[in-house]
Amino acid sequence: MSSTTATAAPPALMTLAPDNWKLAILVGLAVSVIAAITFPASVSFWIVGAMAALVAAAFVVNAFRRKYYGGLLVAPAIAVLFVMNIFPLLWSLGLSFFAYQSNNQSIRFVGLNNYIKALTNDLAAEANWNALVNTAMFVVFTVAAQMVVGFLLALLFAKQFPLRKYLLILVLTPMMLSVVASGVFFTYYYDPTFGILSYIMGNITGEQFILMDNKLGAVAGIVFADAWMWSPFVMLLVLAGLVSVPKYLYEAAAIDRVSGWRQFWTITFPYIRGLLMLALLFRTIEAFKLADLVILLTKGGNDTMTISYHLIRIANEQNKTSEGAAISYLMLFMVIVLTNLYLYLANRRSHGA
Amino acid sequence: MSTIEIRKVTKRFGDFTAVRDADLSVAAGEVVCLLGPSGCGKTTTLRMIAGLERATSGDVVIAGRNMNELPPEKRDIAMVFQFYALYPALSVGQNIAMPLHYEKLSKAEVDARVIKVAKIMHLTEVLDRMPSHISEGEKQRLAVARAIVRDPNCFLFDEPLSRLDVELRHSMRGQIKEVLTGLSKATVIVTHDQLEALTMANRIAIMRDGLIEQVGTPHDVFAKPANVFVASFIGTPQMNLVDADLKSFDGKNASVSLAGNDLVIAADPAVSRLKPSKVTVGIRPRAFTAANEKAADTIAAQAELIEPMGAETLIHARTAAGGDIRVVVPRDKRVKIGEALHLRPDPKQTHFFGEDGKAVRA
Amino acid sequence: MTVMTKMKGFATAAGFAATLMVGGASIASAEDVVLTMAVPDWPPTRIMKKFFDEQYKPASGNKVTLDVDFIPWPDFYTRVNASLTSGEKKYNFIVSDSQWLGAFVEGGYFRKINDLLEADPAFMETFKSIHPNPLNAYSTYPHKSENYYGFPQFPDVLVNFARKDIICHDEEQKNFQAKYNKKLPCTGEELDAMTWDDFKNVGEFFQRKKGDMLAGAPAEDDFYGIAYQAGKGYDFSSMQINGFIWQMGGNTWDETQIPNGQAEGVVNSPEAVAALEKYLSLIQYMPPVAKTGTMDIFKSDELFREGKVAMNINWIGLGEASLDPNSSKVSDKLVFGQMPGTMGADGKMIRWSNIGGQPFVLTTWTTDAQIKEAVEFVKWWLSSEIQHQFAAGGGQSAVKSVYEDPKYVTYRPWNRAWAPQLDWQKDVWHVPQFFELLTQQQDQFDLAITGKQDAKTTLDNVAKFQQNLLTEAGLIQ
Amino acid sequence: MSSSASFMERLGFRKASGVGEAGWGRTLFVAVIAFIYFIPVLFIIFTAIKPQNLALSVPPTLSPTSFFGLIPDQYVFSPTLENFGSVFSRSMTTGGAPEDTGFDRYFFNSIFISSVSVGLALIIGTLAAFGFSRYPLKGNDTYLFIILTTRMLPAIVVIIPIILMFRTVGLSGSYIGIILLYTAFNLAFTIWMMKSFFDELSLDVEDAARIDGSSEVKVFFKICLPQVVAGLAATFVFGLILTWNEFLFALLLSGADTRTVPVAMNQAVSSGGRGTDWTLLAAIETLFLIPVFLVTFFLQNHLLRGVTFGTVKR
Repeated sequence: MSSTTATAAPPALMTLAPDNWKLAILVGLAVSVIAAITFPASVSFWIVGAMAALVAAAFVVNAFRRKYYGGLLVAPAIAVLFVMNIFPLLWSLGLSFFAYQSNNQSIRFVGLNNYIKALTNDLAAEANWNALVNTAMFVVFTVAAQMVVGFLLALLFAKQFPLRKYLLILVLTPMMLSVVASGVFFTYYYDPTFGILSYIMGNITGEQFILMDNKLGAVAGIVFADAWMWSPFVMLLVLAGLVSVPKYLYEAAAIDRVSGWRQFWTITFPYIRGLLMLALLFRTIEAFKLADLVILLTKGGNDTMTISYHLIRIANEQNKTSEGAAISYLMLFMVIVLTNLYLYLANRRSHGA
Repeated sequence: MSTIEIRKVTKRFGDFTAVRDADLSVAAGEVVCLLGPSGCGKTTTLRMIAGLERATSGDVVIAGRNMNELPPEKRDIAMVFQFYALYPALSVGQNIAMPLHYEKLSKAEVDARVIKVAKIMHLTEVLDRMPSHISEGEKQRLAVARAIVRDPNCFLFDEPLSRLDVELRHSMRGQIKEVLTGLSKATVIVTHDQLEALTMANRIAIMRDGLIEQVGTPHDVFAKPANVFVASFIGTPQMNLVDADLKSFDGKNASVSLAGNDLVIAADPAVSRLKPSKVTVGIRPRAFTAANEKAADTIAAQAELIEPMGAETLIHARTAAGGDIRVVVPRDKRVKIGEALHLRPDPKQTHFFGEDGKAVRA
Repeated sequence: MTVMTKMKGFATAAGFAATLMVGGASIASAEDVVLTMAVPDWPPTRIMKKFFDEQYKPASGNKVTLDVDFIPWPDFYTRVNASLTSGEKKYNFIVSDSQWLGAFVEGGYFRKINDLLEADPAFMETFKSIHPNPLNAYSTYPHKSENYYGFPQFPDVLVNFARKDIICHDEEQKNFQAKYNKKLPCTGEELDAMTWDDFKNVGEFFQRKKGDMLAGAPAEDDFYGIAYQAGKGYDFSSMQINGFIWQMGGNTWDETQIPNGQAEGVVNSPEAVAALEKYLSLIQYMPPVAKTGTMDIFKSDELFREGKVAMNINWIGLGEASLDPNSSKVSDKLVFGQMPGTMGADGKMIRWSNIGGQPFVLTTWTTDAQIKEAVEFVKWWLSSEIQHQFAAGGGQSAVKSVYEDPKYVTYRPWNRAWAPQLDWQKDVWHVPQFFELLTQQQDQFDLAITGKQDAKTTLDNVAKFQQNLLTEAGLIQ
Repeated sequence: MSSSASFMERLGFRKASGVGEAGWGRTLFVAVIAFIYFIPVLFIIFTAIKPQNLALSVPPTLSPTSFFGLIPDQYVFSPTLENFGSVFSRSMTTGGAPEDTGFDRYFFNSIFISSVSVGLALIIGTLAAFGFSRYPLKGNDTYLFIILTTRMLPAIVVIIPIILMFRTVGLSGSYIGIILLYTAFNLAFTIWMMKSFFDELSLDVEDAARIDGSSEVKVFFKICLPQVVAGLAATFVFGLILTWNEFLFALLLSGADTRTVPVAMNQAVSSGGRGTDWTLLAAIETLFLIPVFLVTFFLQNHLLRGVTFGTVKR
């Protein structure tokens, strides 16, 4: 883009040249399709791979000859992402249009049936819907809890004070724990016989205390554990915003006798809004995937089944691969809509400001 | 009454003493400039007055009240920051209105005052813009507008003009002075620019290394510098400070050996306090007249470098002892490089400084 | 360089890589045989590997290596399932839960071994020396057919773990007698004779608050009489509930009756409902964690080892930890009995229980050379000598000559209850739909256990789901 | 009055010396809250040094010392380091001799795989971010969003194709495979993060360097990269924390030799034919926490500065 000194005109479509990527795509597509039809998967896999490499090489040579440095710089990342992420994603997207169970090697094209089943089948749809409602609940509660706790923690650390560095690392530690270990230990904390929570509550009230025997308690237990683990993430982002506010603005506000509340909204908040949005975005994406804590703490009992755990059951335990793929693409669609909404709001606000 | 007084104020950061035993009082309606090179402690002094820093010891008294224990918001002051400290998320108008929220005025009243101030500071056109979308001069005016929109105990300015270009700076100096004159508040302006200080201040406090070296009217600090530092700091081109041996003083004329010349020159009677010893003689570049030939009261030197400055010409001249003397002569006085000069200092503008660097004056 | 020459280049590179791959797979020559095995990581499999390394001398003279991938238990299924269904073809041997047989046989992953048995009479003889109940459970698909797939790795049954110091205490004995007009069981034989009603009495009798007298001293913590599995995870309630249902005259969906066996009307028969009600009625006497739906086999074991309950029904496979003083506060106070039964109308005890344990199976991509060595290995594994050593080291054996040997009961305190229990073990479905059946049933049982719906609704829901699913799959007509 | 420091002040409890700074009073307040927040972690660490038979004691034992009688004896346990030894060597069969558990290997694997893959993601991702920032393509934002999308899908959905792909290419169980996968896994975040850093840099300096005849390569390495060091550090820490604890891919794609700690850790969750071995699990987790804790601690300053620099004026 920046270098407009293109050294060579692009080759004509039918010229055999190493930088003719258009031709490479055509040849690659044609050969791949033929190979996929005529050869068994184990052979065609290699042919398709070789074709992909051919197209990639043509792109690189083309970019190099014409000094499209942007393309050259982005190419390795795109290659890795394509092979490790996008290709499997497309694969499972493809599978979602077939009737396919991974432990039963027959495969049959069924179009949108899996999606229709996920949305309308009286048994499947109800389970999906239920898991979805629970997931929405967890997204709202865990993300809200993380934002609030993370924010308050960040406020604590916003000012410079002695030993701040050492206290900060203590608060950051929960997010470094592996989910398995912290989840398993939370089952211990919540255990009615051995756990600390019931021990303390029992000593205070004199009654036996069981946290997880009802939906409210189970949800609270999961939300607490999740918020405890991931609030530090939000804190870190918010804190970064807070420390970036120039000190003289607060001094000016002190001189101008601006109230604390107004100070927050007019000075602090504009500085952390972008980071808050980023935290919100990443935590929402993660909250949609909430499964491991649920598996460890309740196994989905007390009506805490989430869509992601539901998916693990369908795709892993029951091997209903294509059904799982369909559900996960429905879920992906929702996440994309939601994150775009965030991004739209974030951009609108920052342009308005 | 809008006054400021600081008594024996000291500020230490760890081992470093930023301000030592500073005393200063500013009367109502008076503008005092804190002037000094960077790192001299002038901004720290200002921030202690504002309450942004706590004095390690000493008292800060504003409007007759001891303010040591009070945070900035309780001191009722207005301040203009070096980087303006404009609230980036608020429009120009909202910025001006910020200090008014404390007073819980009606919206109409707030608007009226904002518009009034905006008119004074020529900001009416840009009231709805964001600070990032206005010019540097407008930003500066906005910072002042925010300070004068209310009626505080005093005004504090921290290097208010340092970010403006020369031309803007010139016109803003006038504007600020005009505005301040109408307000009759005690005002402290921190600056490193002596022209700014000389033009805007009623009095100037010159600081160095945490100490206030001299406080006085612009005339005083120029005409009667208290010590070598002040003498060298005030005035452009810089005063000539020449090491000399005081040989004798007869109560009227001093006989000195200076830059390879033996010189007899009328001096302040107080010079009698000095024993024959090393002294420093200070002569402003404009205090020389060129004599045609060598005399008892002239210094011989050779023109080495000639810098035309428009109305005047600056000559760097080399004395016999190898020292450098700056001389300003009128434009019409033609001097050639290499020309021998006989410079006669004006005794009234010749200052004697003792070995301790202090001016010797009656 | 033209496109064509470049393509050639790519093709060569790809071919080269492919050669490497193929070469990599066929490195094992006739003399060097590697058997790769996926097993859960726990003592019974560790000991198998140890015996192999220390003692196994292949008759063929080949150098045989057993390459064992020890996978932590909680992730075992996920890992094995992904490996099999992705076509990774990594393992020759896999330890499998008996119920997974259908799913993986239908997928073409588990190798049928009838031909191997027929080709090798010695192998057949060894194979037939296994007790028919475990053999059916671990090896047959369809269930109880003549199609064989697996060999017992660690056979397992539910037994009654009890604390002598509590139940044999004079004071408690006296009070129990006074209250129920029945002797509080104390010895192994007395435990064997228990019915679920007796079990319930124990539960009711030993519910003590912290500070109440317990076996002559004030209890340090709340104490409970009984525990058994009542968890939502995996099969951690079905395995117990099935026993209740079978004992009380109900049935689960019977896959040997395909295609005529129904789910509706069978699964939710009045007998089955009564059995589930009985199961549920005992939960109130158990430690409070049962109310949360997370009292799985590990939690009840933990509670027992920490001395919080008097009796616990659990798998033998979890027994070693109870005997180890490092992990058990009750290691020197133990007595074991058979799982309680139900008194029939004729005064005879009715006993059924769901079998546990795991077989290991051969996979279909195992080469002939590997199969030859694999058969030798299995014969060696099931030989009397190794099975004895295995039992002495903490394993269990389903080989008749081994468990009938008088030495057998001396290996572990629960072995007294082992042989008789083998006679009344049954297994649930082996059909490919196993996991769907199980998860739905576990979800429903969990709702009942945590008090959200009654037994009738629960079994009606289960029956309806099974009827639908199995009809759709063509297993019910 | 003002000039004489009070007793409390001399102790350090002075009032803030300016806006934006706080004294020891704040330290005390934050210390209490940080400690409360840290308790669940502290409990895990204490469990790691508990004798095995006290892991589930009621009442729970809370501290290895009574703090001069401050904590009643019933809550105190005597610390032991035995559990750390069992992480690396313990009896794996009933009554058998202690044997090597392979955890030294697992720790090496975790450190090796995480650091290489996060480092690789940093290299590739930074290049790409620079590309996206300086040579924007048509529909740049769309590409960036698609890249982000790769993080939105639950891993279980893409795992089957990846296993098959790895098997076909011969990567299953190899270091290269899992490292490449983690690299991809970290790329989205790295690109997003680093792009916002590059967007912030002043283009004037780069143009000046170009006018002075610096090549594009030199501009990147000599001008741009030094300015985003804080961002690189922050991205590295975030990537490391996520990769360090990744479980599902590690479970399904690592072989016995390339297994990482989070997978092996589950040995202790249902170990040796019983439920959770609490002290062993705690010991593994405590050891496992140390490297990532240290890295975070030493890069902490960059962490804050890095995040700020990159995203604030997006």
